[in-house]
Amino acid sequence: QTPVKIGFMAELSGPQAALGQDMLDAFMLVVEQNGGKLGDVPVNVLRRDSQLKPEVANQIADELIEKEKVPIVAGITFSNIMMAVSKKLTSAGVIVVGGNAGPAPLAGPQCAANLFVVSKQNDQFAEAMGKYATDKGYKRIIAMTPNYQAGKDYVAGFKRVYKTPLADEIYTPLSQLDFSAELSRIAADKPDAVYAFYPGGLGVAFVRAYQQAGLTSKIPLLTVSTADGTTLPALKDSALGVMSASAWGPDLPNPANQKFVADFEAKYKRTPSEYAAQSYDAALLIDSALRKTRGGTDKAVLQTALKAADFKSVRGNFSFGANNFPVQDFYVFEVAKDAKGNANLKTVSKQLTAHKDAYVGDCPMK
Amino acid sequence: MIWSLFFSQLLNGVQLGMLLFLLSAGLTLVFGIMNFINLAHGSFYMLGAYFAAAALARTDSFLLAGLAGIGGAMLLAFAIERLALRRLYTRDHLDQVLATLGLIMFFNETVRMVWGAQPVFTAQPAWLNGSLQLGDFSYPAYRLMIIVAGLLVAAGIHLLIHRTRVGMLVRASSTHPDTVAALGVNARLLNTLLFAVGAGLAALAGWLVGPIVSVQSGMGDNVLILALVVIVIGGIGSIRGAFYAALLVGLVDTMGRAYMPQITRQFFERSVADAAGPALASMLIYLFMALILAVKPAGLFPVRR
Amino acid sequence: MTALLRIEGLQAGYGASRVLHGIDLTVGDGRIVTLLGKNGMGKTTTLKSVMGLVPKQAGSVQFAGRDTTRMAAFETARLGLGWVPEGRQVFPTLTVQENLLATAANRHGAAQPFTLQRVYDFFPRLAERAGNLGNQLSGGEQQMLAIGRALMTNPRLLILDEATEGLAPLVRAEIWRVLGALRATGMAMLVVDKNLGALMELADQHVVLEKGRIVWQGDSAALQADRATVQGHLGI
Amino acid sequence: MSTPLLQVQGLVKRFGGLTATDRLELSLAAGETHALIGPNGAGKTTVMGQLTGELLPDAGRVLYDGQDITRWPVPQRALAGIARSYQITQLLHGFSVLENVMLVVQARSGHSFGAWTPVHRQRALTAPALQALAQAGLAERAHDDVMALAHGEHRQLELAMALAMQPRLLLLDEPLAGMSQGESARMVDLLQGLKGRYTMLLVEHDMQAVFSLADRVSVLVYGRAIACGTPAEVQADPAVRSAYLGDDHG
Amino acid sequence: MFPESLSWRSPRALLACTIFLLMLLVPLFAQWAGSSFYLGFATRIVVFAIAASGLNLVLGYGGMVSLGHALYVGLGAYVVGIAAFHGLTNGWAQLAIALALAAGVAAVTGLVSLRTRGIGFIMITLAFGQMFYFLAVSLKQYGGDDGLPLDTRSQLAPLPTLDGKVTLYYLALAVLFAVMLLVWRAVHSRFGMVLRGFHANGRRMLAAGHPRLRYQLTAYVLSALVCTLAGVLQGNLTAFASPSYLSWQASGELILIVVLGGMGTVMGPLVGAVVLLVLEEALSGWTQHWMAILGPLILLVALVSRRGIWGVVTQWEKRA
Ligand SMILES: Nc1ncnc2c1ncn2[C@@H]1O[C@H](COP(=O)(O)OP(=O)(O)OP(=O)(O)O)[C@@H](O)[C@H]1O
Ligand SMILES: Nc1ncnc2c1ncn2[C@@H]1O[C@H](COP(=O)(O)OP(=O)(O)OP(=O)(O)O)[C@@H](O)[C@H]1O
Ligand SMILES: [Mg+2]
Ligand SMILES: [Mg+2]
Repeated sequence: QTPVKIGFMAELSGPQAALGQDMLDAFMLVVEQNGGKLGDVPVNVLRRDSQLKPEVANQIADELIEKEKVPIVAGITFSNIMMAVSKKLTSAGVIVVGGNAGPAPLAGPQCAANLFVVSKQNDQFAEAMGKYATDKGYKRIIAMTPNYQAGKDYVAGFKRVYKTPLADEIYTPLSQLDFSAELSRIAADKPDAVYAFYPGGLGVAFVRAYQQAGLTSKIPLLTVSTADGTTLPALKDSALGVMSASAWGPDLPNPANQKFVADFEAKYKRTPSEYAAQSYDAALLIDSALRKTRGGTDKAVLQTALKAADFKSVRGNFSFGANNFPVQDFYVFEVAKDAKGNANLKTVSKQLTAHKDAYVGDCPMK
Repeated sequence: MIWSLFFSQLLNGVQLGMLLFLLSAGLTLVFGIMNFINLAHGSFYMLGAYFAAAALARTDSFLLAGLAGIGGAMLLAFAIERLALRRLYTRDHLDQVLATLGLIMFFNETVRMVWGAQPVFTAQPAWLNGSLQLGDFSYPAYRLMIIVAGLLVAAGIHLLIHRTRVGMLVRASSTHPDTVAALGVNARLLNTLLFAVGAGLAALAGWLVGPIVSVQSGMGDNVLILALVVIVIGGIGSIRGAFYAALLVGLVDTMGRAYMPQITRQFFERSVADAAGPALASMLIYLFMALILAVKPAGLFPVRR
Repeated sequence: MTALLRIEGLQAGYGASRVLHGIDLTVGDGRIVTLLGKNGMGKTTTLKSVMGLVPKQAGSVQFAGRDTTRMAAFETARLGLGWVPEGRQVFPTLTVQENLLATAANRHGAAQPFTLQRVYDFFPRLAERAGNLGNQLSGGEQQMLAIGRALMTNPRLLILDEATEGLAPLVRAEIWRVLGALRATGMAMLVVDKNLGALMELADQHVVLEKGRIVWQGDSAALQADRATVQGHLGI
Repeated sequence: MSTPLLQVQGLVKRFGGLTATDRLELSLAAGETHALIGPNGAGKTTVMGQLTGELLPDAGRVLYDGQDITRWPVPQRALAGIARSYQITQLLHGFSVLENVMLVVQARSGHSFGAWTPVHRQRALTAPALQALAQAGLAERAHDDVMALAHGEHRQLELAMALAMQPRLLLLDEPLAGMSQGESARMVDLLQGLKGRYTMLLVEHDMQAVFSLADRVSVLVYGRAIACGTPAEVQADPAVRSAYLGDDHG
Repeated sequence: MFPESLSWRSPRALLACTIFLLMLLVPLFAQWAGSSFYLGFATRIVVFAIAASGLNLVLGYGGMVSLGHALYVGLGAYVVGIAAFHGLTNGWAQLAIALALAAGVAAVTGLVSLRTRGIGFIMITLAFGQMFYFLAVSLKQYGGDDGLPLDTRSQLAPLPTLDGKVTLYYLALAVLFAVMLLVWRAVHSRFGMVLRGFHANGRRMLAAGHPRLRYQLTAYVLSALVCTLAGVLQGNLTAFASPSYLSWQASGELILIVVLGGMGTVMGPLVGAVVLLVLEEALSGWTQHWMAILGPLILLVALVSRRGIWGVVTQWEKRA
């Protein structure tokens, strides 16, 4: 039986490399555990580094479509890469199984039958944190994110749930790794809390700067995708007390998750991140679908198989909404010492249950 | 309150300026004296950071790490100058650009091979954790240390250039290399050493920023552009120029990031301002440079020839 | 009398173009030899290739018994050649004092080496300008500085290229006086100049170049006798 | 006598410390050949530079054909008929001898952004260029690369380029410098031929040539004219003898 | 800086013709290889070659090193993207807007930049490039950092739609040949001679009566327009406009192509683009760490040859 080709496009170099690497590792974990197979059919995973450059991603897409003729493309860490390639891939009949990026347009008007996002819609973590901030009754909150689409989505999502107008919104260039100026502004402004989104390497620089500026103790830091498995190993105790909203945490008490965390730590000697978890689920999803189709890659059949989402998610309850974006629960975690004395995410509370994203209505698919 | 904020922003600007100065000093020396465009200067910054990070992981000593970072970069620079770059001194600037671009690629990729794609993180020494209370605002001790280091190096270079034999020779050979040689001084060796020192300064900067930003492949590229901006504004070959220009650029950039958004909000409605503000802030130093060059094409402190 | 500098069959030039077509000359210890010739005849080129500033295409150069043919400029200089280049070439961004100190040395343990003080004694004007930058000096002062700078390296052979060019008569006289005094201290010199009169008093031996070849040589007496031909060569 | 073609009034130029041109007064009648002599560094080339506009004087005026051109830009002066040959030859390397001259001709023949027809097919450019080369005795080297020329030929080319501008005022900075006797003899004859047809300001260290060519001679020392007169007068002037010619000169 | 001689039978001319021929045959090859990927790749090479040829005009012949020319490539791409975004898909109209805009921008920035020389010029052009880069980043409604996807390509009636890869390729190739022909003729024309003259010896050119700014500015604008053309094609090729098209790295890559191929030669930019992009593609297909190989190669070229790859050909021909 000829192996099924799966294109895996992720950011494997530069400041954001950690995310892509986690996604790749988790994905490969599943493949290797099944002896190089998914759904009992051998798969050939073509890993590609988009370098976080749209035009590079574009060329990779061309290559995967025309040269490699892959039926499935997985991975895709960042929204801007997703936006640059999703249309090209889907209209070429390739099935996209997004492992992280879930930009609003693709959940709404531009949704496609062969575009699946296993992770979440970008706004959803933010919505969870917005709910938490509301419950806490914070009055003055400053939002701070990198100046790119995902950053803006995360602020939008937060504001959708947290109704009080934000005290301020700070957008920093994506390449900026020094936040002294902005943090001084915050220190002087003294808000009730700071809401921030800085993925990967940015997150390390940011949280550390926040702690060095002596703010962690004074002003609660509410984050999404900032203090997680990719950054905690580097942040260590400097992240203690940071709040983080997500659909997944290492201590979620479902068996699939306990197996995942154990296997991942065993193989890679580090705690997995939510990116790893999502990508792990993506692999499981593809596994389930291919098992249904017996390795058949006929688009229509495979789509229905995927849509069924017939697999045990490490995030517990999981199903696809009309727009092929997940319907799932969301939690808020706090960075605290775990049993081994390492700084790690500890569940604080479940904020949203079986939560749909805000754009499913705009999606023509029903 | 407004003032204490302004003050700490000022400090932030100075601190960025000092880093830029450390970077530009070497660049401007090499460029001004050997008339050599070394785009790979940013690579030595990166290598310094990596070497330091590696050493820190082994020794846990911040200072030893610095020693390793600077020393390693200098040795490497020495070798490369001997093997390849010195052949390019008398050549067209574009050949130099081509060659050093090649070096950048090589170094960026090699560190990726050795240390992996993920950023390497280095912690700041415990004795510099926490922040100092200055009046009614506090400032991270580590950043203060960077400022101090920058000032010390500036003073050191100034003394070296203006008070010592070597400095005299360096200045002399910047205008009349042949005459210097004909008077019994090995100008070539002088060049090699100068090149190494330049690299060392870049590495020093790399070592110092390690704990603030994440150490990663390609971290030198954008910084290099900033350094070029600085030396052009300051006047190529002028250490003094580099110092003031670095401070200016640091302040302009920081102040822009700090106040541009509010300023833009005065003029545009919120959503437009939130988009325009950061962009304008990032544009600011380039606007600044364009203005200065348009008025003083030779920079603020042109070196007399 | 031993030969301090011996040049044999020296050929040199710039890139493809050859300027010198076989120069032979010798400078004895403590002797003074002049190079004469019109513009562009190769005087400077001769001096430069002796210094190692212009590549030698053929021939050999020995200084103080050492073969300097392949040496780099700074190595040659360290053997004890004092270089006073054409067009002064003082360091514009250094003060007078720094100009003198930057390359100062006493590599051959001269009995009473040149010090700042001694140079200032020779050129009182420089003492007055000690704090000025090189490019703030008048032409004459720059020339004095260039000579003083060379003296500070305590050379055994002083090489002067057009040391009196463009100098007001008084300054010129000053320089000739200094060179006379140096001669008294037994300093050997290789001098390029246009000022025949002064040279004839100063020098022991004269060499006339034309298009990179030696067309006449002899001592001052011979020059006096043969003046017409020489002047012809010099295009006067 | 008609108004002079060129008048220099109280010209001053300083470089940092030294005064390269010091309250210089100078005047050239149309058709005159005027020699400017003086020790190296006296400021002769600097004067030339101020006449062509490459250097701007710190004080004083330059009158050309009655107009004050002190602040005119270089090209404007060139087109007005002031041509210069350089002491340190300024040639266009990487071009052929002919192309060097053609570029000069082109400037005179009005600006054109013609970006299609190759210049070599434009007789309007080649013809005058070849003529100028012939005049300077370089016709047979027309198609060689300038690098291939000997030092003296470089000087001839310098002159050819100056002539190709069809100037009224010709500024020659040491046209004989570094020329062998044969070459300089030829150059002197050539200049003799031009004498009278152009107004010439000649800077030269070769006294024979100067005294045979010049109608009048000005002597520059430290940027100041210490004497001005016929060759005979100047040769006799004791100040000049001591300052430049030297007492032993005869 | 020597432009190619006009002789046809010289080895160089023959080599050039072979290259052209091969480029004409690329679509057939793609057919045979059964993958239109190679076609897209070849188009990318051609687009880069066009932009590089534009840059070569000022850099190679004019001696003005601009580190900001990616600005015009990006500008071309964005005009196509934004026009399409607002429903204007007529390629000719887009072209007109792009060229007009580029001419305006180039005229203004050029006027300021040309006050400086050498490294000053490099940096001030970089500055303008960066300004427009950050401008593009801040265009929120046009995607900001995410860039702007292009859902309908330019319609250049009567030409067939550019969605056909072959059409796009041949269009780009035609533009490239046109540009190269123009450059080839221009550098031997009056205009080109003056431009090169100022590169060789500005002082003499001024003394001869040539006004510097007039010519250099014209050349600068001209090269900007060529790069804009490349940008329009780029936008249609990737169906995307991204700020990264304007980044200084992109400008640097253009310089790299020109110098590598041989600056001041008509063929240089094309050769440079082919060699660089093919090497990139081949090496990156072979190992993830291809840059560690490409870098030293580039260094080597810089050390051994003074006029890039095409320069080596020229030297070799001179000796032969
Ligand atoms: N850097 C150079 N490149 C090419 N040719 C040169 C160079 N320097 C000098 N020449 C040529 O070499 C020849 C000799 O020059 P040199 O300077 O030795 O003459 P010189 O005798 O010193 O004349 P002067 O009395 O003017 O100093 C001249 O024809 C000159 O044009
Ligand atoms: N750009 C400059 N900067 C500083 N000083 C200069 C400059 N150009 C010339 N000088 C000085 O001005 C004086 C006059 O120079 P100039 O070249 O006019 O002399 P000259 O009479 O032409 O000498 P020569 O006979 O050697 O040509 C010299 O002392 C020279 O050093
Ligand atoms: Mg000489
Ligand atoms: Mg002169």
